[in-house]
Amino acid sequence: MKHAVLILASVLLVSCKREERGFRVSPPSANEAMQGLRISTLIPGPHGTNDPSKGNALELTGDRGTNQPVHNDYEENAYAMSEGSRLFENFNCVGCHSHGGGGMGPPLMDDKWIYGSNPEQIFATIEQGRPNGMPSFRGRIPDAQVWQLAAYVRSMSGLASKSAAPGREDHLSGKKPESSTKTQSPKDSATPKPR
Amino acid sequence: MTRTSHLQIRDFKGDIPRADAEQLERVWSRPKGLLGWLVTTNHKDIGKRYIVTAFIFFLCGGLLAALMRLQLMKPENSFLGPDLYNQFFTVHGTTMMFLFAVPIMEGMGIYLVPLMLGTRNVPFPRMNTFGYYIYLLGGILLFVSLFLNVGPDAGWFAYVPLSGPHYSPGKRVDIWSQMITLTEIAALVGAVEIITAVFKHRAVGMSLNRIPMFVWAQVVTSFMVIFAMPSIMLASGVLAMDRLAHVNTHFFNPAEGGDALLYQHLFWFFGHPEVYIIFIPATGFVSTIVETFSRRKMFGYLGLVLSLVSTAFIGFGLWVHHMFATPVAELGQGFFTGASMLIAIPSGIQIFCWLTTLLTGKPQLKTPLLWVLGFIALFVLGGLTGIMLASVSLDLQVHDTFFVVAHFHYVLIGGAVFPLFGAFYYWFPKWTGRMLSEGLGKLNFWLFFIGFNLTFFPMHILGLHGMTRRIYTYVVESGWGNLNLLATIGAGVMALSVIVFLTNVFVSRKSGVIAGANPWGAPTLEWGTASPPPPYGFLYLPTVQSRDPLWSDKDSPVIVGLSNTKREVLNTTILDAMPEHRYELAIDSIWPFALALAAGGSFIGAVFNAWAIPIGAALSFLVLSLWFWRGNEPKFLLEGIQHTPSSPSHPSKRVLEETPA
Amino acid sequence: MTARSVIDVSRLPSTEMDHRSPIWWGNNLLLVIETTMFGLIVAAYFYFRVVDFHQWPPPRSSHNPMMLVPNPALTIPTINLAILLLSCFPAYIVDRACFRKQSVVVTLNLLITIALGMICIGLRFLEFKSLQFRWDENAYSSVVWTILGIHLAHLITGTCENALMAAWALAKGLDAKHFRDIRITTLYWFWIAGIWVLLYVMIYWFPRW
Amino acid sequence: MQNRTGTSLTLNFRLLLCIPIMALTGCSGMQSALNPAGAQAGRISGLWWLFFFVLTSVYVLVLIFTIAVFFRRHRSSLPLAPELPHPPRERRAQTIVGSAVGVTVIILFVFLFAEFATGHSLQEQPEPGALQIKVTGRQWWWEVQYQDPTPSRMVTTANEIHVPVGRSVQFQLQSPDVIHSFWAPNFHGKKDLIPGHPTTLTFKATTPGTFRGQCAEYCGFQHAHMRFVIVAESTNDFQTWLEQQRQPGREPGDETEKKGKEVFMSASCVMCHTIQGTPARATVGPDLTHLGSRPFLGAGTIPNNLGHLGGWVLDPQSIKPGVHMPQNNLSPGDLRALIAYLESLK
Repeated sequence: MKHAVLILASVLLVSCKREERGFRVSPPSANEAMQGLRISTLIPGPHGTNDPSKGNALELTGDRGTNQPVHNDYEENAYAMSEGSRLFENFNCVGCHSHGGGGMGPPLMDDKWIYGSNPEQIFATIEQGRPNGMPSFRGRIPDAQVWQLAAYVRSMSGLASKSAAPGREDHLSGKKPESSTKTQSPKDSATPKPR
Repeated sequence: MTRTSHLQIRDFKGDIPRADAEQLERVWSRPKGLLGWLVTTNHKDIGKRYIVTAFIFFLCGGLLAALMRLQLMKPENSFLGPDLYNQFFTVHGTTMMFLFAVPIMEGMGIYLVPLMLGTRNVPFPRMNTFGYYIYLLGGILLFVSLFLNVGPDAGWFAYVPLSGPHYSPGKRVDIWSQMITLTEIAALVGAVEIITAVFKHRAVGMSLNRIPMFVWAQVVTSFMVIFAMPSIMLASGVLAMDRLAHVNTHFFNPAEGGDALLYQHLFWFFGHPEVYIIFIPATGFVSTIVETFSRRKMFGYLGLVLSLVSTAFIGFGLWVHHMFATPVAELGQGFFTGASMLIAIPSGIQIFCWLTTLLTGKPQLKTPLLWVLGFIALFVLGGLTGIMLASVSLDLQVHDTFFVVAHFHYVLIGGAVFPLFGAFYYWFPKWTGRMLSEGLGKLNFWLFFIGFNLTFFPMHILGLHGMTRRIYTYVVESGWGNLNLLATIGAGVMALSVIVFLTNVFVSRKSGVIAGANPWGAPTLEWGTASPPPPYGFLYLPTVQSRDPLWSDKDSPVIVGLSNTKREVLNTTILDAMPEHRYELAIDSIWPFALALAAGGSFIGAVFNAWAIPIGAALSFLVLSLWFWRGNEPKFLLEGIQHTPSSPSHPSKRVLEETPA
Repeated sequence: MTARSVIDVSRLPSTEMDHRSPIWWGNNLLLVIETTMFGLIVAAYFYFRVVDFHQWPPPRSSHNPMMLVPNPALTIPTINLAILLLSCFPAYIVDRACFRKQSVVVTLNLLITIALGMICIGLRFLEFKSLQFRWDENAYSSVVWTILGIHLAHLITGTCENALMAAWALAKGLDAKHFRDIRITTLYWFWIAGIWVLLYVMIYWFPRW
Repeated sequence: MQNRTGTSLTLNFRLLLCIPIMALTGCSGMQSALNPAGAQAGRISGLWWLFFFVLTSVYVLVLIFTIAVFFRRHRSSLPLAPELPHPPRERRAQTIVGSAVGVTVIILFVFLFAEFATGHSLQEQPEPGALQIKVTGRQWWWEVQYQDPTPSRMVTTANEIHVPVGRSVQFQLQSPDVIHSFWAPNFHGKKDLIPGHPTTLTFKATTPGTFRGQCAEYCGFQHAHMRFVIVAESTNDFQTWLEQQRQPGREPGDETEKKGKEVFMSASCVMCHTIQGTPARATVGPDLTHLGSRPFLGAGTIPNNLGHLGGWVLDPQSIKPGVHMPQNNLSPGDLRALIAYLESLK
């Protein structure tokens, strides 16, 4: 009987974490480690004076983020991932990645990851930008929103928790929603030749 | 098969064989202990459980309402955040409509209709038990999810696309839609029971024009349930399919041809009959109480029955008055305005008939009648604001504002909860054998009446001053602070009055005045048996020669010859209730409880995974086959449990301690 | 109640086969509920047709070459309808035999009805493909798949109920009570077949008119 | 009291009654159905007072009969013997009830005709020269766009509508996300904005003044703070306002405002907001070109001044929890400059 209660308690705990509506919650603590250098000179919006790397050469040697994986608990939170999918559209990520199928940018719903599929690696990719056109959003998107975007991007290939992943959207039925995507175990792949 | 319908009651002659009360008690009572509690199919046990469980949900809903009122007490209050407030008002609305109002009215019907018809149980006893457990499961699901911060937060009618998969992440609305499915199954089960009982199990001689008003109200409500509930089950089921992973249908996706207005049509086609499903049984309580306490036959019996039936029919034709602000065609709106005003006529006839009965009789102002007078005062005000809402132009100004909140609380609390309290005071002696105290009763009434008006009358003014519904707070500049403070104080007074009622119940259960079989001198059959009634109901099944048997039937014969080794009742013809054939009822069985777990479990599983439906269905069918295969073997239960009839113990032991464990 | 005269009902029959027994009323009330449910889903089908779609069924762009007028195919559905109507005959024989309490005739025809029922279920799974759409492409496909799905659930329930009755007849033989129960399940089967005729015409022929 | 001509007749009754209600609810006449400032709201208010007086008198009548029961009560504790029916009395009662039902039916028909008359007058088509305004309800704010044949003269603003007095205005209502409901009680009833069903609402302001409107259909966390200001003013005031709104964003005057513009262009503001005449063109959030001229921030939640704007930019979640604007960690210097720049955008 005791085990039943324990299992029940754990299930209940998971469910209420999924349903947390965290409006003013602080994002995972990994963002200090992720500063690294800005790799892409592309910056959304006009160039402001306080962009450190304005105009200087492209440093390709920027580190790709610390190696120990960071757990992004937004991936168990339904509200955070639905915010992530809203931001994915608002910040025009769909312009290059479309709804995960790729276009100018690489597809995000398949299992091939060029710059790593761990949450902090995706965070670094968004923060620092990547060659071939991925702009650096540091200073443009607050960290909490970047982590929400990272959680949503991971849910596109089924890496986030299925019960918390966003369901069907009120748009044209292009692809399966994230909650019904099969988990694609991530594989690293080489940098594609710039088109 | 001898055709007996042409015979008149007077033609039957014979002497009375000595009825064996102990044998009847042994055949009809349930096994002892927890298993007995689980397997019982006695309509009095299930009816009492429905009433007690629904009243507990009423208290929970009332608590949520009190918390909401605390949040709205002053502008820009930070007692509740928006997320919690949205969950509270949704669960408050859902609890009051689906877990309190409909079940308690059906619970009263399940307890009282068989007694008023002069029979021993409902026609399908095990299905009745199943209905209660499915309802209980739905209620537990809703409140456990509220405590886990998974409470539904899209409003009690969960309009799409806010409740859709895109704008309601997580499992909150899924839990709402599965809970709807569970409670609606219970309502449908109750409705089928009551309709079949009234058609087939009426006392000999109770032709259509001798059916008591309470039973008329219950059977009309049951027909409305039969036609209204499928609409909400379809709307919530299809919404769940839209939201569920691996299903992802597009019923309400505007981009793929879906339509948010279709959801509103489907919901309100159920929604408006639902509020009449709550109100019409209350008219049954009022008719019964008015007839008993004005000491005269009901005035305009035919008028009342016809207005019940016409309310039911028109009730299905006016759902679009909830959607006057949506882009629905103007001609359609005109039709529904007409229908919405038309339905005021039958309600008006009922009010006039009750007032005439009271004013031409010798009214005795006991507590039940006090509640009925409160009902007339408040329901008429709610009805008149309803006529205002029926007009499209006025509705455009007051739709979705606190004016509407005031309107439907006047017609639901004024129209249904007041008669319900009156009914508690009226039938409590029958349930427990003891009278509720008149002093506490009057205090309870006046506190509730004053608190109610303090709370909800200012909301009319707030609504006209632009305060919209379902806002968790309002800006200081709006100027709504004073009236909201007044409303919160009123809510406190109402809470106090409910506490007075609870003390009255718990005190009187043990030490109330002993009530005999008929403390109020009432005319209907349920007052012909002991209080609390034994498990078999009547020693001899009664017959009826007039509309008020206990008042005007002098020596109507009784029914003998039913077997006393089996649970047998008498089936009678539909029109003039002549004896037709004997009908053996099923005995207590564990399978209804098992099926409730299987079916309920499959619906709750469907919140998380679509495969729970086929697997759950297979499991439920397996349990159903066992129910069919083993259910009606008398040997199974009678041998298994040492069968000692529960002694006809002191009346006070029976009622409220059987609250669910 | 000091009652002097009395009505002795011990000589009345104990079960009835027709509308006089409460189970008949209970089953018919269930059919009224299910008919209301199907009526509402048909109303939703026509609501979509009138309000939300200019072309019914909508062109299917996710299939190449693009199908401009993806009317549902007719062959399998028509066969399925024919078999379902065919299965009504053994069911009718069962119904009449129940009155005459011929348990052999009842059991035999019940087994035939079950067999035909299972063929119908099998064909129904094929029939889903003749709708030309997946269920999650648009509102048309969602409502049409839901209608077929709910009717499939009824087919399965009806067949399983008949199977349960046949098992009881084979294992324990039939007394009056169980003849009445079999009449109830055959009545339910007539309703399943009847409602499918209407739905079949609506789904497969209405888009063509 | 036919409603169209009867509005003046009921006017003085209304004032008589309004005073006690007004006292209780403070100066909330700005968002009230009882204080019409438009032709349509006036007709509805006339119909309201017709219903109000007739139904109040009916209610008083019913109350009298209900209280009469108290005076006919019998104080015996034991239940009295039930009465035998008394035919003449029954017939008299039947005539009374019959006539009461007849009166009810007549009153209902009067209401029905009054309703159809008012309803039809509300539905009539706007004059050809009506002002066209497209209002888009988004999750928890209103995007208002004044239509104009030449696109460059179109004005986009948020949570603030100016309408000329005496000229009918047609609102084209649409919603890209959930159902909202556009309601300015002083001018007209509400109209739901349903995704997939664009619709229109037409009214004509008659008395100038500043009023409030609110979203009336539950639309999520901040449904409570989805308010807008509606200002009815004379035609030339309206034209000057519209002309002023057509200007691009004012160039920063002094040093801090220049720095503020820099901060705006490099912080996360540029990802969602638009300032006409600057490279910031995102349409996720409201258009801030003339933020300084607006009376409120956050869709009518907080008054628009330096202090509130600073608090709002730093942490909108503490003011409107659940709103889609994120918290921004800006250094105090940047924040002060940013606010100075935004307030300068008159």
